[in-house]
Amino acid sequence: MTYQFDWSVLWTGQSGEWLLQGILTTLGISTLAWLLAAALGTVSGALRTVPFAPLRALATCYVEFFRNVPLLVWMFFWYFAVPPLLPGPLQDWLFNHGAEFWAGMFALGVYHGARFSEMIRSGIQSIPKTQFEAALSTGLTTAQTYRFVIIPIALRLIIPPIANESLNLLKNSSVALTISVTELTFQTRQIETYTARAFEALTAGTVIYLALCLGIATLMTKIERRFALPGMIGRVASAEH
Amino acid sequence: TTLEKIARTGVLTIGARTGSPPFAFVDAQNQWVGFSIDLVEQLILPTLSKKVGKPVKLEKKESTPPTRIPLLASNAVDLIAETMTDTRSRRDSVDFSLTFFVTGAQFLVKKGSPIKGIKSIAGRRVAAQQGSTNARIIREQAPKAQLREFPDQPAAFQALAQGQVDTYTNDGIQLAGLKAKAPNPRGWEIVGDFYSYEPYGMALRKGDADFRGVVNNGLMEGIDSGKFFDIYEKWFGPKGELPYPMSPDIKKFMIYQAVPK
Amino acid sequence: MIEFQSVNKWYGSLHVLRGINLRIEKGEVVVVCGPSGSGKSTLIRCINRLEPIQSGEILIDGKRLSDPSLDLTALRAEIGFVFQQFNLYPHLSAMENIVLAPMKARKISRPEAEEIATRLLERVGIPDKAASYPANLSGGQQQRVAIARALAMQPKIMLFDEPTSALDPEMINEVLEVMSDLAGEGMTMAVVTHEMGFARRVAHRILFMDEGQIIEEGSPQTFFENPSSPRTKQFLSKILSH
Amino acid sequence: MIEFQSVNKWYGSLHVLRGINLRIEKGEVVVVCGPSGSGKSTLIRCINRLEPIQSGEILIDGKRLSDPSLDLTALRAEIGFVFQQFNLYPHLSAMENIVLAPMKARKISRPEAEEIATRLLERVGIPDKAASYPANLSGGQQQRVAIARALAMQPKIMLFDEPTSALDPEMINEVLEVMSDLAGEGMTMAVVTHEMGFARRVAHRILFMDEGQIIEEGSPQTFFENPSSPRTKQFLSKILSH
Amino acid sequence: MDFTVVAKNIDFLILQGLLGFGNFVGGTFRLAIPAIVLGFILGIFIGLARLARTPWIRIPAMVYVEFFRGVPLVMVIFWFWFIIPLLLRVPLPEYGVALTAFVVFEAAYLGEIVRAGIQSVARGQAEAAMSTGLTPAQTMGYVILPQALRNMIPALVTQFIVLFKDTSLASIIGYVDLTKAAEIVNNREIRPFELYLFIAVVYWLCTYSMSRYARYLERRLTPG
Ligand SMILES: Nc1ncnc2c1ncn2[C@@H]1O[C@H](COP(=O)(O)OP(=O)(O)OP(=O)(O)O)[C@@H](O)[C@H]1O
Ligand SMILES: Nc1ncnc2c1ncn2[C@@H]1O[C@H](COP(=O)(O)OP(=O)(O)OP(=O)(O)O)[C@@H](O)[C@H]1O
Ligand SMILES: [Mg+2]
Ligand SMILES: [Mg+2]
Repeated sequence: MTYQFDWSVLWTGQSGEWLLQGILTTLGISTLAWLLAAALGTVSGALRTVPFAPLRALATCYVEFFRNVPLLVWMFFWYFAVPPLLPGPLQDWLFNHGAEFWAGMFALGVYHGARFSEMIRSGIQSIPKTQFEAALSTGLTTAQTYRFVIIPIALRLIIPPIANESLNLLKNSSVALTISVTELTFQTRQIETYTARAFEALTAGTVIYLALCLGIATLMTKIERRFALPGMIGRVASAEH
Repeated sequence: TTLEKIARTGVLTIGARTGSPPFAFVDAQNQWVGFSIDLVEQLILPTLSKKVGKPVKLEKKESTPPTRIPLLASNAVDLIAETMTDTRSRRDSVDFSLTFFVTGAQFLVKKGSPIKGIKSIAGRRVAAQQGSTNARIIREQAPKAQLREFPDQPAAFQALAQGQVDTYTNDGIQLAGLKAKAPNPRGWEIVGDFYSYEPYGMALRKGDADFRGVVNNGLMEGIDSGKFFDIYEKWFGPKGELPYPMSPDIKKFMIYQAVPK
Repeated sequence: MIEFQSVNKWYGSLHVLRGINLRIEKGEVVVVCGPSGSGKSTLIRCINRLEPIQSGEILIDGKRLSDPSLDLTALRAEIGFVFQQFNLYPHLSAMENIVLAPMKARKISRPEAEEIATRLLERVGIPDKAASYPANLSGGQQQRVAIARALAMQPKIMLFDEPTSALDPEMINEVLEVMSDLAGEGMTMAVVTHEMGFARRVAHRILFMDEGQIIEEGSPQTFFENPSSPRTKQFLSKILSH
Repeated sequence: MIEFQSVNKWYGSLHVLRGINLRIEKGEVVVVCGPSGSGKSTLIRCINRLEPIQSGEILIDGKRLSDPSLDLTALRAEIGFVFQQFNLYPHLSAMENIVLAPMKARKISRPEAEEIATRLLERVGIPDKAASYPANLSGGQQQRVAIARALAMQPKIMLFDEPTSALDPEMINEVLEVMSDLAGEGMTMAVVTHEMGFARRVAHRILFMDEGQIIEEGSPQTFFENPSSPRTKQFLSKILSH
Repeated sequence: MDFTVVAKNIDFLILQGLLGFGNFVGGTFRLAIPAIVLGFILGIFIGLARLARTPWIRIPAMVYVEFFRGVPLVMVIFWFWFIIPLLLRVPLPEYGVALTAFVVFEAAYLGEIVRAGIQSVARGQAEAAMSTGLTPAQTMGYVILPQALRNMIPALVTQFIVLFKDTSLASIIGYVDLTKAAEIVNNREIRPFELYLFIAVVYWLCTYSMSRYARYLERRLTPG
């Protein structure tokens, strides 16, 4: 027998609604997780370059610990292991307000924060040390130097690798289905359950992910152009190292 | 056709799960065994060998709810022998053998829970298995329940044990399996009437009547000879993996399925 | 003004400054030269404590750099530093490069800071480049912005570490001229350079360093015409011959 | 030997070489100077076709570079090129840097290639550095290895692009000496440099470029003492004054 | 917490899950190592193709990279597992499918790493090599790639670590890697905490020692 494709399953019944809801959940969890990851990554990435050893060690621990264990494991950790540690009322509130969503968001954000951190660190370290000294010697404090000079330059240098990693974050949000977050992959499976049409559902999933990723990649390229350091466009490729 | 392929290769490939005891699971010796595997091995294989005129070997691949239909469609497996409910919408894509097991959905709760059945779950957090028919029915019949879907049993059970959800719904037999395995079986209760009818059948490629005939004949001969019930006893009897005696009604149903020669 | 008292510095086991004693008076222009690796950069980098020292003492206007209660940031604001590699902030325009420190460290308002910056850009001869980004400036122009940036904090002392050695030959003079003007206005300056023409014309004193020590010190005249150490002679012969 | 016939080259809309006509004879040493961005590097990079040209013709020993049947790799083997930034292979020792091309391009056996390399290292004055990696050599030593590497292919022509401008002042002479020796032995050389002492002593002819054109050309004597174009005069005054 | 469940099943988890010896097709290492090696080889070609001057080499390589970086790996595995047999009308072995999917998918990422690595080598290096008479291929082989490789090590290792963890996604087609092995045991024993904690530690030990080794390698390969 050959498989008879029936694409109508993607728009008949509730499929369309499910897919839309899946896209929204995927975008929602990814956006929040991205913000968390960016904040954690920037802070810990910057801390990993400061001269004060205990702070550096703290940031290093964070990175090494979180990025070396599979995301799936972190999902379980934030969903199953963390809530029992919270005070009772908060626990109840969480369980009634999408604990799985927040756990998934934390898992993604903290995990990718560790990976962002690495990129930000190498971005900062690719800035010549004398740049830092130049800022200090005009009378800026260390904090101001980071705030106005080092981090703005580093951020521009690392936009391309960060863009890449952001796409990974988006794609990795699908792992959240293991803790019952109803994101896009979850919804394609849902369609499959209801219609027994696996190929159609998966094709829809693939195409939507591809479209989301390409859309974001295009956006990122625009941002990259906009924020590229004048005269340094060609150099950024090496910022990963 | 499937029969030609089996005749050519001498191999029957089935899709089974690794984690739904006692239907198909990996035991403590790391062997892949179970009720549905035994059915294929002891009932269907001999009939099949006779039919193609040479001994047929059994090969197993893992199938899960999202992969089982594609596995069939792509010829990777010839027969799905797992806890797959025979439904009308699935019959659009695949064909089913005779029903080899019957159960219905119930609820697993902590002892003393106010949940007594599908009528009392409004506003409650209910865990179900992703891709299962149960999740679908809950959605339709109890739209007020907060449904959470997990990809595998242990995750759902964990959520229940930790209080993330108030109850876990699945086919009664699966809940019984889970309860028996739980660290503290007495702390759990299976409640409610069957709110769904879940006949398990073996799935095969659509439109392959000859092969389906062989599979069904195998099962019917097993029922006729009583071997089917022996195998059931082995897994679900008092000394089996999961004690779950067959009710007289179901036994009658099985016998009636075996049409006369 | 600046005083080194038996200063020693090591990088690991490498002894880069060996018992340096030195006084630079207010308004004095001192040129430091010497072979590569002799410790010239290290010497002037110690002045605003970009490098810590292991023994001895450095005093700026009588304040000890080792004093734990010293406000290092405020001190650095008083000392301008110009690097060989310019080190302009690549993401900011020339104007923004200059106003950043006055605004953030001195809390001067933007219009005021921009007024100062405009004046400084004029002074270094590139009033029209305020809006340009570093990547679009020639090396000489970049270095002049860097000087303006340092001057914007109205420092009492200016330090230069080989400010012209990354420049194209034609552009060297532009920068040297700005530096000569500064010296003419009475700025206290310490300059690491091999531009002997500049040293001869502008310096009050020339130091020659080798292996972490100041082995020759004197007015330009005696330095060029009558160096006492054979090492200095050898060095001068090499760099003046081509 | 080398001949440019109305060569034009653009980078996008930037016209970097404008109708260059030039002949360099066998054994001739030509020095090219001029302001930054005037096209000096581009000019000599075209000779071994590191840069393509858009119109005109370049001939090496009568062979046209535009000829599609030309074996470019073989041609390049005959032309040694020494870069401002040395460009030694950082992952190979000095010896391996030198023997790589003879072994791979000329298929010379390793012992033979090493013998040649040893001789060349002696000739550039660093026979003891064979086993060192570039990172452990001073700039002057690196540049001498780079020259030895180019010479190992026994080129007929040597091209130098500002070979000393990335060097410390003391090390410049080491490299200039090696180059003078080469010139003395009759090597055909085109050298971009601002070392006017070297130009005066070694060059047969000096070219002055500005904005993609050769605007002055002559023997060192007439060039320095009697330049005809005002642009040349201005340039010379700037680079000779410091 | 009761770690006897780990002790009881440690042979299955390690031998079957991590190394791939046992009744099931599986093994994290058995998939990850060939996948990175083959993926890297393919990645070199893709990276080079992306740098090619001819558009009809460069553009397909670009499309390839953009496509596979835009699709979740699970989807790729799924497609290889179901669609290819459907088209070729022959069932493929799990291991072959999983390996092919990983190689094809990873090659897109590794190709980008190779490209960045090559671009990180100063242009002057290529010019220096060509001007001593090396052919473009020799230049690439003896001068550019050895240097690029060193520059790539950190990114490569990061990618290898990702791949190493991603092998768990092959469980969708029944490939029994470490995560799947833990899942199988968990299905039987229902002790998720102990089991997942244990595999987290195993993963951590493997990946952390990899990144340590990479740092050592990087230092050793830095001449001087
Ligand atoms: N951060 C550092 N760590 C270790 N050694 C260093 C460091 N900075 C400089 N050195 C070493 O200290 C010595 C003096 O360096 P310094 O930069 O002061 O020399 P310099 O006279 O300025 O030389 P140049 O003319 O090359 O700039 C050199 O041997 C140098 O290698
Ligand atoms: N790859 C390139 N793409 C675009 N423009 C270039 C490129 N290389 C050089 N140019 C431009 O071509 C012009 C001539 O460059 P060239 O490097 O030949 O100058 P030069 O005389 O060697 O200058 P310098 O003394 O600074 O080395 C300059 O304006 C330069 O900016
Ligand atoms: Mg220095
Ligand atoms: Mg040049």
